[in-house]
Amino acid sequence: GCGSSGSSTTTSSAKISGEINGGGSTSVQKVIDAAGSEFSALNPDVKFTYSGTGSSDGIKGATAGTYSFGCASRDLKAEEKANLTELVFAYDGIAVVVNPANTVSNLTKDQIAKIYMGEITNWSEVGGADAPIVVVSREDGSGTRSATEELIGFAEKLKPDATIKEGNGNVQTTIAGNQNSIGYVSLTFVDKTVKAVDVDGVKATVDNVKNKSYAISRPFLALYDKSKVDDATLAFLDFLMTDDGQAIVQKEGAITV
Amino acid sequence: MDKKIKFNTKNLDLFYGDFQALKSINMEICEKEVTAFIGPSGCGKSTFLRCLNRMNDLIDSVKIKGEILFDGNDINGDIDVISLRTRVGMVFQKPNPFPMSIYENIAYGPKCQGMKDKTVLDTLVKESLVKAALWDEVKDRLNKSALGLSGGQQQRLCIARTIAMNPEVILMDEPTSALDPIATAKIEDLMSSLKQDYTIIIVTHSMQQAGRISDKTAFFLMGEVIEFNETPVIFTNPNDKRTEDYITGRFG
Amino acid sequence: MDKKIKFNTKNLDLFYGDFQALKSINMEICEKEVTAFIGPSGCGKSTFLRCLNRMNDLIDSVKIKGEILFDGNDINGDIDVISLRTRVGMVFQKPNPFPMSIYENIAYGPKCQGMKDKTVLDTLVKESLVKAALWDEVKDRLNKSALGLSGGQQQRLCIARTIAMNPEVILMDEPTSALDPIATAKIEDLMSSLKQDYTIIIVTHSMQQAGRISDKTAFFLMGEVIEFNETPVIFTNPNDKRTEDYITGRFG
Amino acid sequence: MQAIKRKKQKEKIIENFFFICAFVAVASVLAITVFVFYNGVKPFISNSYSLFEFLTGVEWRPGSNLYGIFYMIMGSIYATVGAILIGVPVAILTAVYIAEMAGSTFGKIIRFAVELLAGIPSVLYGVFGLGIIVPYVLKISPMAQGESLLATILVLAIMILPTVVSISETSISVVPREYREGSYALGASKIQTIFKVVLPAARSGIMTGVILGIGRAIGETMAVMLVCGNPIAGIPTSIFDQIRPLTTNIALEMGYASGVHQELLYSTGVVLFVFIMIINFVVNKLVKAKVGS
Amino acid sequence: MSRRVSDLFIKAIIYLATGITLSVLIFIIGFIFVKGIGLINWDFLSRDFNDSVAYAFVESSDVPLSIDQNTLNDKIPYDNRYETALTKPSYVKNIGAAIAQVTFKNHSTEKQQFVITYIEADSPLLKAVDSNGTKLKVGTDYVIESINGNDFTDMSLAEVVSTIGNQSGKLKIKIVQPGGGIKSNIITTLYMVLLSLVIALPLGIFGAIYLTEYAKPGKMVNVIRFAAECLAGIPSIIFGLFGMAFFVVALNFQISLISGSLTVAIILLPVIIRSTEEALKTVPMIFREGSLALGATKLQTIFKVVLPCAVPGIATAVLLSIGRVVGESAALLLTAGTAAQIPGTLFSPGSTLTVQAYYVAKEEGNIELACAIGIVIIVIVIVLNILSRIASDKLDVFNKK
Ligand SMILES: Nc1ncnc2c1ncn2[C@@H]1O[C@H](COP(=O)(O)OP(=O)(O)OP(=O)(O)O)[C@@H](O)[C@H]1O
Ligand SMILES: Nc1ncnc2c1ncn2[C@@H]1O[C@H](COP(=O)(O)OP(=O)(O)OP(=O)(O)O)[C@@H](O)[C@H]1O
Ligand SMILES: [Mg+2]
Ligand SMILES: [Mg+2]
Ligand SMILES: O=P([O-])([O-])[O-]
Repeated sequence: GCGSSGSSTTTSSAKISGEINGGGSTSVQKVIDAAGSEFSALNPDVKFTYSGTGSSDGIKGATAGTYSFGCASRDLKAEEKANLTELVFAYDGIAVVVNPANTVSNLTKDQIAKIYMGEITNWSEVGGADAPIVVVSREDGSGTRSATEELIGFAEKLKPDATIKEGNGNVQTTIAGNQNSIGYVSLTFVDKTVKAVDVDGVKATVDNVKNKSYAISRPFLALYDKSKVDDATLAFLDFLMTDDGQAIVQKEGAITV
Repeated sequence: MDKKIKFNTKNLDLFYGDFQALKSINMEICEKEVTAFIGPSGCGKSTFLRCLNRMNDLIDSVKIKGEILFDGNDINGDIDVISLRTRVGMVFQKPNPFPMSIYENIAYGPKCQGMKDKTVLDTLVKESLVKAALWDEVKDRLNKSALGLSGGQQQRLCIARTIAMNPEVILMDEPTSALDPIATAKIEDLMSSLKQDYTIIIVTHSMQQAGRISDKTAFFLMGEVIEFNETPVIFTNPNDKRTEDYITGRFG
Repeated sequence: MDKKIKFNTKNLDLFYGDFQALKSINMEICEKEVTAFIGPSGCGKSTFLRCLNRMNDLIDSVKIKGEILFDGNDINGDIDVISLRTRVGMVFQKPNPFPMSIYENIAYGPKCQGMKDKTVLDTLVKESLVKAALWDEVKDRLNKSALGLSGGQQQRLCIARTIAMNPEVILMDEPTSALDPIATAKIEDLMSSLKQDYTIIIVTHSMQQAGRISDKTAFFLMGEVIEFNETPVIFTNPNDKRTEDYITGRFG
Repeated sequence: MQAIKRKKQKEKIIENFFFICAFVAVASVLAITVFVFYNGVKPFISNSYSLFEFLTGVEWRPGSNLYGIFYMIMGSIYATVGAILIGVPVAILTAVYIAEMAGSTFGKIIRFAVELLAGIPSVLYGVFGLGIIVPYVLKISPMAQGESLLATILVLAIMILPTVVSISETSISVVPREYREGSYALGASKIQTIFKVVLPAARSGIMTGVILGIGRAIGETMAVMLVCGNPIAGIPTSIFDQIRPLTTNIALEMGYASGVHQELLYSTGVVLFVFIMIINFVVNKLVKAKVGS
Repeated sequence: MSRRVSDLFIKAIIYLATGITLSVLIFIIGFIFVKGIGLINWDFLSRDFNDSVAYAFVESSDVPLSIDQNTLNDKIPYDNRYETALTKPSYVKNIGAAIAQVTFKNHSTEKQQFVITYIEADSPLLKAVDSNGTKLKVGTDYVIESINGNDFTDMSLAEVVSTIGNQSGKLKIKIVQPGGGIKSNIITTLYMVLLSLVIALPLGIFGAIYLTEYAKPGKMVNVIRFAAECLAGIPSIIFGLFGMAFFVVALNFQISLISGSLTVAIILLPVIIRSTEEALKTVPMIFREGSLALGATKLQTIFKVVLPCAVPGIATAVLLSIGRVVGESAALLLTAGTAAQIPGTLFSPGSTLTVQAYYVAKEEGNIELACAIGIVIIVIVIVLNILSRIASDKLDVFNKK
């Protein structure tokens, strides 16, 4: 995806100016905000904003031109592709998390799938205490959810009484507040209030995602319509792909391409 | 005086906050008579009337000094205010029927006392309406809203409502000021007949009315009772110059 | 009749929706006289009065037939209603001063007409208050709210407010019914003096009042004018039995 | 004459200006209505989804092309009714206390506090619900999670308090003094006066408060979303079951949905709209019927 | 006797209900304060939400330290974001500033940073410019991240000091103005309140005047009233969708302050229209008649008598509206966005306090931060309430004695 040559690690090159307003996936907001901040420091005439409204909104906004570029945290569906150019600027691991008080610290993909489909309903079945499992999932359409469903293999088979929470933060708060719960969040969000379990014996770390030994990950996409995009936006997307840009990706906890 | 004294006030002072609205009122009101209070606006007639059934309790700023004896008992003392009010009924200047049916309006008081028997209530409602000379006009619409009555009818309804409580005293604050002459006549007739059974105290702006219906008249001025005497005396031969001035005003 | 005719109504019918409140009223009202309307409640006095300055325009359901000539012009015709109302002032039964200062209340009308000159306004306010016999009581508090005045003062303020417009006719709808005798006396005096300059039409429930102050009296009954004549004639020698019945009722 | 004409012209111009304001205001309000209906009715007209299945289905799986909202309708009804049953009596009694029993200073303080409650954004109610109510419900619940109909009802009941309290309080305090005096003069006690005369006289105002309260309960989204569980299927059978009210269904997925999925979210909005219309209509009729008698 | 008992019983229930209401209130406010108060300080109110990065261009020069080391140590600005103590600051001559190392922690990350703790009066930093030559503000508390391309990540304080000290001539310094505050959200909230009221109040009030004073009462007016009532119960996300389809896309206003305030204005309209109508209706007819009878025109009557009397009612509408704008999240999310910045123009996005609180609760699970924002919201609501009370008392001629 880098078509233009506005690459600007030094400020001495051609002046870039204008307004860039991006929007879409909330999972990418941390990374994009940091990159945008750096980019506008390098180019003081650029005004950068990003609105976290959801992956689908990012796709729609990019198509309609209301955003300079959109972001999604999942792959596009066929009907969404239209005229959009996709740029994978980072990857993100998804951690399966449980309450820190939970003794279970390793699950197989199959066990996770069965838990989410309602075939395993008690922690004792996977080596934990005798307690019912509270399954927490994300809202339909979330990039995090569709990636997880696909990679773990319970797409469209989520058990009917799973609790649905909006946003990584809410899932995390819920897991932290209920000893028997299980959920999944973007790796960039994991903190000490929850415990990430090993999947098939592999720890959920950036390195393991990078070397592909940890399987649950998804791309962060930037999307734009070639016919509508402006130079400043292109310059920004180019910057994202430079070493400096990728350094920021890494700093914010995502995985470089 | 051969009649029994119903109300007896001793050095009654009343303050609204700092403002003294009644000044050392001493008055003996006799049973089964009509007593009229007259006087210019703002002189304290309503205030005094409202003391007699402790309606002024509702106004926070009111402070009362002195005694009001009702059948010899201080009403501001130990007496239960609710039973005082059942014995001393009140009809207000502006007719104030409740927004309920005519029947419910009359049955309200007795029901509050715990009366539940439907047939007793029915009789009571009818009797009260008959006494208040309203029965014929409303007997077919007892379940209609009382707010649909004309002003005069509403006022008679309020009287009927009070009669239904079978009080010993009825206080009336300018009960005819909002009414036309025909309705006024009906209510005055009513008072004359009620006085057989009840003690009636009435505030009025109309000298004629006081003259026509009352046995005794008290003239109020600036919170004081200037003169209190048999009505004919007050109207023909007042003691006080101020009473005379007021009475002989050309107005009514 | 030697005086000029100010108002002349011809076959005036008025309907509130389906209900006919005025039935074929024919009346000639003369300049610089006091004309009184009497009659039992609901007979249409207020309704008729409100026709004369088109106050009934405000009520959607009203339909009017017939003619009302003011100085010979049909007021429901081409005439500008605003200028009609500046020429025909009105004082209502319940005093309704605006929630503004006393000064502003009086200056309201002239200001609405576009008068801005402060000194002219000052003089006008003073003159009107003097004419309404209120000046002495309020001259030190012109900038205080008019709502702080007593009922009688408020009513005189409303009259002053009307006088300030220098109208030709003043309509008064029971202007003293809310007042005590002293305030009533002041307002009656006022009317007698105003009649030098203005045509006054007054609705009243008080036969005495009509007798005291009016030159002509109209007796209304159920939407009809039963009798309209010189006041002494009406009160001593009425033509119609119904007028006599009403007049000789004991009430006032 | 000239002056009069000019005055009249000015009046006419300003009247037209008022009309334009009214028109714009009304048009924008109607535009929303039309917008929602247009988008919401589309999928049924173009036959991309069956209205019957939409209204009677009990499973919402956009990925499998299953869009049933019946269980959400039931959830919304239960939650609203529950919140009303708990919230309204508490609110009205509180209003009674403020208007009739509290001293004026204390009453003012409570009133101010209640108004403050109205100023707290609903997100924070949700956070409160998640942090306090959900864990408590979990303690008494036979289920494994605290997100439930009960938690939703409690959060909503709290949220309708300020609306109902303040409107009821206002309408109680404007009940004419004459009614109270009349009642006292007939020997009624304070409590009798309040319940037999004052409250019935304030009924219409209280009803307005209740309508607005119902509106808030039905329309509330952000707070509910955090405590209701939002399951993808299942008619609630106990107060400990999770529910997915119509509103949160819209808010949860609108940012992500496209195509038929999105249109059916609008349809959910239409159902809500119809819901509220019916309630308003019924309550209006009830109030009129009672007051008119 | 039985009446006494039942009265007592009912009284007890009333007290109970009031007790419940009050304790719920205290509980909620208490919850918000306990959770959030720890984060409230001046920095929280005065800083932007996001860190802002800039490259400062500086001419190095030798500036001697004019104070002794002890005074320098005292110049450490207290900041409770720093959970571990700062190291002693070291003075660097060629930029005329002292730098200390701190451990920066927030609820998900922990990192080492180098913070400027003291700047000499004639330090070249005070003359810093950006690449365009525009003046840049550099102050104490700013983080310094690299100099002439030398990144400080993983360096010790001594290394950093020597790296800086080794540079001369023209310096390019990467500085970070620390964020973590909600200044931009406060300002966006105020803008949003102001703008949406400016749009909705005249429309709503004048519209209501038309409906009550001019329009012939009938079916049409009733339908409008009914529609307005129904809209009060529609979740605001639907308004947000409309705003997005109409203002953002169709009118191409983008996700912006103006799209947001127009959308909120529509949410407010039913509330304002209904309350104003009620307020106008309670103005006694006798005032209107009095005014008309004095020859005033309808318009004069409305503006001079009716409206002033309706002020308290309209003020209530304004109050309700302010509360609604401040508390709105769903609709603004879709129309004004979540960008935590001060909107430069009407067409720039910005997030209000509530949107920010929603965002941090939902995305970061940061309940403390959401509650801290909640406290600010409550304070703003109280202040605006008091202000509009005062304003309405000033305007309220009706109850003035
Ligand atoms: N609630 C109150 N607070 C303060 N002052 C009051 C109150 N009620 C009445 N007053 C004052 O007390 C005085 C007596 O009032 P009261 O109502 O007893 O007069 P009144 O003789 O009944 O007059 P009217 O004939 O006009 O009804 C008046 O000066 C009045 O202004
Ligand atoms: N706005 C209205 N709509 C319908 N009917 C009305 C309206 N105003 C008055 N009426 C009816 O018209 C009749 C005449 O009313 P009007 O007010 O003129 O009586 P009035 O002679 O002034 O009585 P009062 O002495 O009681 O003031 C009454 O029967 C009244 O019920
Ligand atoms: Mg009185
Ligand atoms: Mg009349
Ligand atoms: O990144 P998501 O918000 O779409 O999960």
